[in-house]
Amino acid sequence: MSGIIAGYLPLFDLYLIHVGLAFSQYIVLRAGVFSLATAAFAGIGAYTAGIFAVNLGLHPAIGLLAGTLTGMGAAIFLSIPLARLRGVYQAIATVAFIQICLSLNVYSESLTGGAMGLNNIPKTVGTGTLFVFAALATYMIWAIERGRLGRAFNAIRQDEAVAASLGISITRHQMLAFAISGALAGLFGGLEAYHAYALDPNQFGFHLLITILSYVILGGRNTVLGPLVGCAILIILPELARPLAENRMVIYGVMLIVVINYVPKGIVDTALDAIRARRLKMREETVS
Amino acid sequence: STTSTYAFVGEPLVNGMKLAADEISAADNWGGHNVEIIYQDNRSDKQEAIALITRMAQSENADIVVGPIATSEAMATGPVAVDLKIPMFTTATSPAVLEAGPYIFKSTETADAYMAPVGEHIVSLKPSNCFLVSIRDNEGYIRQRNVIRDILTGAGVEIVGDESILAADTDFTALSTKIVSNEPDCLFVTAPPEQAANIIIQARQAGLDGDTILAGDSGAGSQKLIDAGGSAVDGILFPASFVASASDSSKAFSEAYEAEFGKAPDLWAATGYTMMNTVANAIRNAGDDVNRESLREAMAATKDLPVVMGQGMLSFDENRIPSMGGIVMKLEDGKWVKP
Amino acid sequence: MLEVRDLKVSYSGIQALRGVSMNVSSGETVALIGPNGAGKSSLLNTISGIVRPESGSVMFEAGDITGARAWVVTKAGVLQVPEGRKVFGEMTVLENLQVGETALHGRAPTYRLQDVFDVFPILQERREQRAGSLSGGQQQMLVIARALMGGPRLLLLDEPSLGLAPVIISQVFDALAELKAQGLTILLVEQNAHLALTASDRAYVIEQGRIMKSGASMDLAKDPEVTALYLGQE
Amino acid sequence: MSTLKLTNLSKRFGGVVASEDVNIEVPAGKVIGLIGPNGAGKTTIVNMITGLLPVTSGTIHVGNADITHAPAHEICRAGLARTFQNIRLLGEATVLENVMIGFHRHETSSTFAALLGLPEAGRETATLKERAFSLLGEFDLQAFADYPASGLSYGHQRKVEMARAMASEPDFVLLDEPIAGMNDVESNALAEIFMGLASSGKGVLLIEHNVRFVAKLCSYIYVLDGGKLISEGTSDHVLNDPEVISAYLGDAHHA
Amino acid sequence: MLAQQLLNGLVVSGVYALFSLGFTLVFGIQRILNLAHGAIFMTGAMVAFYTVKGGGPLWLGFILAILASGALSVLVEIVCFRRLRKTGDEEFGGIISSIGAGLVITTIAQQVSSTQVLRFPFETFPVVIFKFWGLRVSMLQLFMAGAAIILVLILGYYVYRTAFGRRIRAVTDNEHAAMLMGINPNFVYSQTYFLAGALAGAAGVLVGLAFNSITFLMGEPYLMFAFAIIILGGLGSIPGALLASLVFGMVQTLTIAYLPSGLTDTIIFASLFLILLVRPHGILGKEDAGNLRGRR
Ligand SMILES: Nc1ncnc2c1ncn2[C@@H]1O[C@H](COP(=O)(O)OP(=O)(O)OP(=O)(O)O)[C@@H](O)[C@H]1O
Ligand SMILES: Nc1ncnc2c1ncn2[C@@H]1O[C@H](COP(=O)(O)OP(=O)(O)OP(=O)(O)O)[C@@H](O)[C@H]1O
Ligand SMILES: [Mg+2]
Ligand SMILES: [Mg+2]
Repeated sequence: MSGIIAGYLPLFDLYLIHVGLAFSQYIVLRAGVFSLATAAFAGIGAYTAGIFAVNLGLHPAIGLLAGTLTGMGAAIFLSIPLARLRGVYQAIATVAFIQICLSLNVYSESLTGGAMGLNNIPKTVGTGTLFVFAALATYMIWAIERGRLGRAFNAIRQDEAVAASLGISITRHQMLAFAISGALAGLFGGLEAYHAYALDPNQFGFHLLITILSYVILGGRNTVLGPLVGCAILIILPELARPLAENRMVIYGVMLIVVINYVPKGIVDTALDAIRARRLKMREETVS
Repeated sequence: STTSTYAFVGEPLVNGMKLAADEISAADNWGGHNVEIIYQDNRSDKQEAIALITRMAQSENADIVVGPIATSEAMATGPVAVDLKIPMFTTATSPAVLEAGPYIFKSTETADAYMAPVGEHIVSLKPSNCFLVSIRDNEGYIRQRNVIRDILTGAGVEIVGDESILAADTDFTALSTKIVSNEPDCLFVTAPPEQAANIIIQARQAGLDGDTILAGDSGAGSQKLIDAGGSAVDGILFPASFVASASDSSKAFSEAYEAEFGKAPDLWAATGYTMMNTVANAIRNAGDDVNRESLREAMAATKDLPVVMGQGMLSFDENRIPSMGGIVMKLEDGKWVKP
Repeated sequence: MLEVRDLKVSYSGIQALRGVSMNVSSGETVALIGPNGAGKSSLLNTISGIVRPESGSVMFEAGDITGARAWVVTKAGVLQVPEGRKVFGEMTVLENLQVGETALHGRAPTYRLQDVFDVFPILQERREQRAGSLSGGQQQMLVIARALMGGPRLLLLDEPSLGLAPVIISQVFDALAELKAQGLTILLVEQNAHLALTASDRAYVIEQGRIMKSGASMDLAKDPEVTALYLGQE
Repeated sequence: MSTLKLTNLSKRFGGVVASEDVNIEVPAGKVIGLIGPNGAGKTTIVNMITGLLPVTSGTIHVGNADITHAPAHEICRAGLARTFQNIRLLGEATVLENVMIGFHRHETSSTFAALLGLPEAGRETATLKERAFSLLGEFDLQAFADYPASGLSYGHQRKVEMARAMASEPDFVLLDEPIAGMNDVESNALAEIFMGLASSGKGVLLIEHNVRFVAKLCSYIYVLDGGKLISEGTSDHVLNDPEVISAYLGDAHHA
Repeated sequence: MLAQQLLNGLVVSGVYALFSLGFTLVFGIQRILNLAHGAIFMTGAMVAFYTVKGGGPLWLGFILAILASGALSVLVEIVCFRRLRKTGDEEFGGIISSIGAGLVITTIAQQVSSTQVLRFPFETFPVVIFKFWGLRVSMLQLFMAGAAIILVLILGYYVYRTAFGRRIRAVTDNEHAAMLMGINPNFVYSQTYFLAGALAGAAGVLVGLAFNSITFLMGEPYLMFAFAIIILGGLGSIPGALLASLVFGMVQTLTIAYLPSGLTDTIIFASLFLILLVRPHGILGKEDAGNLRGRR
């Protein structure tokens, strides 16, 4: 029994790491930036942390801090040009950014290990550490959501002109969202590095981008619960489908289509909407 | 990995293993043990490979893991396997994977061993220069390129081009023009067979000289290269680890494989077949109590095991590096011959 | 010509129409007045097929158009000018008008390009301008003109005076009067009750999804309740 | 008290001259009217004042502060609020949340507190909720507080937009056709609110096509045509100006 | 060598243009990045391949490929996007939904092709090489360039000069208003997607013929580039996409020719990034009327 749990522990670890990355994606979307750069920031954080440990032999805490800071730095740097762009243009620019990071990574073999990846990273992060960081990230997102920043992000996402006319600085808030996103991605990338023994450049490419985006879309992009739930479903579901091996990708694809079409706001947001509508209806009935 | 990037290896590999397993079971040749084989797909993904190995070791109580395929995957899973004390038998080419610890075994000879004869053969043909093309997002190909490059430069052959491509590339018109404009005496391509064929076809269409020396890697010894390249790839030199017509046992294997899966076996099918046989041999030799430790020892002790690859015998040396013996082959009129 | 019977509409549970019955005869101009949120637009949208009713029926001439898709409804010549100036912003004024012809579905046009330009000369002046960069009022003129291009037999107008300068309003209503004179049937939703009652033959007063009053416009204009609620003190 | 002052304000879109040498003053405590035919350039002027369109030439001052080239959010902080001619509510948010966001400029909790979820931030959210709710009361909208804003009828959406603009407690309010789509009774209720704003010392710039409404409310009226001011003065003066009648009112109205 | 490389670049550009025009069309009409477009392109190549393999002539394969890709594209629209339109969340939803469709189509293709790299039998398209001024052009290259030009001209005429094109653009602009003008948006969408899919299918066959490798993943690199091409060319702008295809084909060919090949991607995407900085709306994209617009 404990064997079975232990066997699925890597899956739980994966969940904790991906929750962090999902929040990184969530926060920029929430602030109205269609950035997909989380995968790149995670790669930057992971490789920084990895290199700190492997090449410099530094303490993991320092590596994690460095990963967080470089992730954040890269995000702030990227936010400057991105502020000039809108919507899908931002999406494509960030995808280009990911491509650039990827090919530079493969190219600078002496530092990053190139196509071979960065190996022999000491494993210093376990489930406990991951859990603590994932919990902290969840709390921070929840706090943001309830306060001033959450309201400002909401306004910017829905209508920039309105937000600006109400005194909300769009550049400042979007840069802030970016910094948070980059820091979260860098941190969880670093955790990944110290948890996985090895890094591979392609790990932080298009596939990760899609995976993370799917978490947020599936779960919902307006409440903190969304990424938590979306991530859980998308990590558990392929496991359940494993016996169907060959058809796993078909099932995954069909699920994406069905969910986005029938539960477009994501599972959590839709559920919350339904609850709210019911409350309104009940109130209306008691009035009339 | 039966899906995604390394599917081209994974699929025939698993087929080869299944064929071997069926044959062994039919002959009741597991040394009296009841062997259960679980196939899992890591989708050419490192993290997935780690998760799977952990799960196999901890909840499925496996005694040996066959796989993963790529060096990059094996580099990642190696330390995990060593931590869990479970033998891991991978197809990774780089000897670096063995450094993780005594539980790691690899099925392929190192590039230095099997590519060297090809390099030396090229040198013996006395080209004055050579153009190299390799895949840059896979360590194995880079290593093969390095071996050839070092041998050629060592022998004073000028390298007029050293280009890299991605495993997903298909359009080589620009590359071809570049190759042709360098007028090389020799063109070495290390890439999966279809891609290698493609590069050569496109280079020919761009005007590559008919008597340019062509050379490739072990993949060039597969039927796929002939199917894909037709007459364009005629004359290519390659290292052979598996030639269907090499011996009676390899002929028998080829026929059985073709009967089962409807196509001729390639290098990887033969590798899978060989790996399963090696594991079965180790199980037979592990004694009554088959466990991870006894299996590891039995694996390491493998000597002169008859196989369908190379010169027909597989042994591990004290560093667990396998040797089967490779030879240079040449493709002539759609047939593999000794040059 | 148009016969609406016991129409009920709700949006995810919120009732907008609670059983509306009304009719419009051929050649008539009928006005619909009522406060914000009364359901005027909902009624128009249900007739034109944008919104599907919960129950009830909509008959146009002999045909049942209850719940028919909007583009099917236009085939019969029922054309709606929607609330809020929905021009095709990325297209030129001329292209907007040309798109309007789609609604003809092979029927003979009643208004040609030049006729429309005669009513709204500013559109001719701006025929190559991107419709999205027109001023609000110009856009309102464009959507009315666009509907005319579709050869309407019954024209549904949702607040055509919204955001228009007085001089343009009188132009629009002059044009409407002329259309009426030519025999076009019009169902008009209008907040400006004074204007609505002057321009129409009959009117319905709608409140909270129900018809509260109906009658000849002249009579309603004198009705003390209506004057108090909709015509202000003046 | 300060004054919102536009001096020689001009705006060109390529060849179209949307506004040319416009001079307008909105003193505190007054309701000033801005009328003119469709396309005269009224909305363009509001967009320039609030920083949504760059100014081609001329200046905009609030008191002594030059806000001609200030970014939109700083203009709000200088005390200007507006409504939009084509209603722009935050469609995904509830009515209450739409109003709450209006308070943004007066929010005091630090970014740090917001990031860490300190009690300070929570208290602020709670107060804002209360204030937004009571503001909705002034517009008779409390019953709709929890409805999604996009589901409201046109007229109600207009009022929510006004409540949102009021929430920023501006010194000057720019209203772009606030009573479009309302009947006389409803607009009279709003007239009360506008008068109240003026008497509490705010300056109001009112754009409206309902001339009776403008005449009743405004102490001073500017008339724009083709981007230029063609007339200004009290309502009696302006509405009898022959140029205004021919460009804007039409003969019918004059009678 | 430069002249030969420019010629190579031109042919590559033609393929990019065919691929990205359909993509642009869909993007223009719905603001949807149809990430299944690569899979539809691949389907075209596969259908032609299996037709030829089954003994059919190439022209039949070509026609079947165009029809099948068009039909598949329509199917994707109906299954993946039709509902999304109603919720008004195509920008995000469309990306996710089409990723799903792409996964399904490629996995099926993978199973049909047993993960093999397929190729047309030799001489399916006669290998004839013309030489002039020291340049080499194959008949296939000429055919590709010709097909690209003709299809592009037809498309341009269709969208900008016909009533149907106006209807597409009206639906793009405001679906509700378009319905009230008697336009059946579903029909318009289906036609547009058919066109887009058919173009992609044609591109798929050409690429399959030219580069000799048909795999279930063959659409991915093209998708990446098309992604960049339409952005560079400006939102849904057909001339923009053409120009951007040309730029991309050339840049790609020339970087391979003259720079260390490991850096090709970096250079292409970095230059894309720079261009976006200088012209945030792409090379031919229009500036928005106001600098601040409402969006989700
Ligand atoms: N899309 C929608 N979703 C939810 N509720 C809606 C929707 N459209 C209208 N409603 C509701 O239906 C009721 C009637 O709205 P409708 O727009 O028909 O009123 P109206 O008479 O046209 O008002 P106005 O004069 O303000 O335009 C209102 O209570 C409104 O909130
Ligand atoms: N982005 C733009 N590009 C080109 N012309 C524009 C643009 N925005 C506005 N215009 C033009 O500028 C003029 C003034 O427009 P504006 O919207 O300010 O008018 P308005 O006075 O508000 O009219 P209305 O009362 O109808 O709302 C119009 O002729 C309009 O077509
Ligand atoms: Mg209405
Ligand atoms: Mg205006």
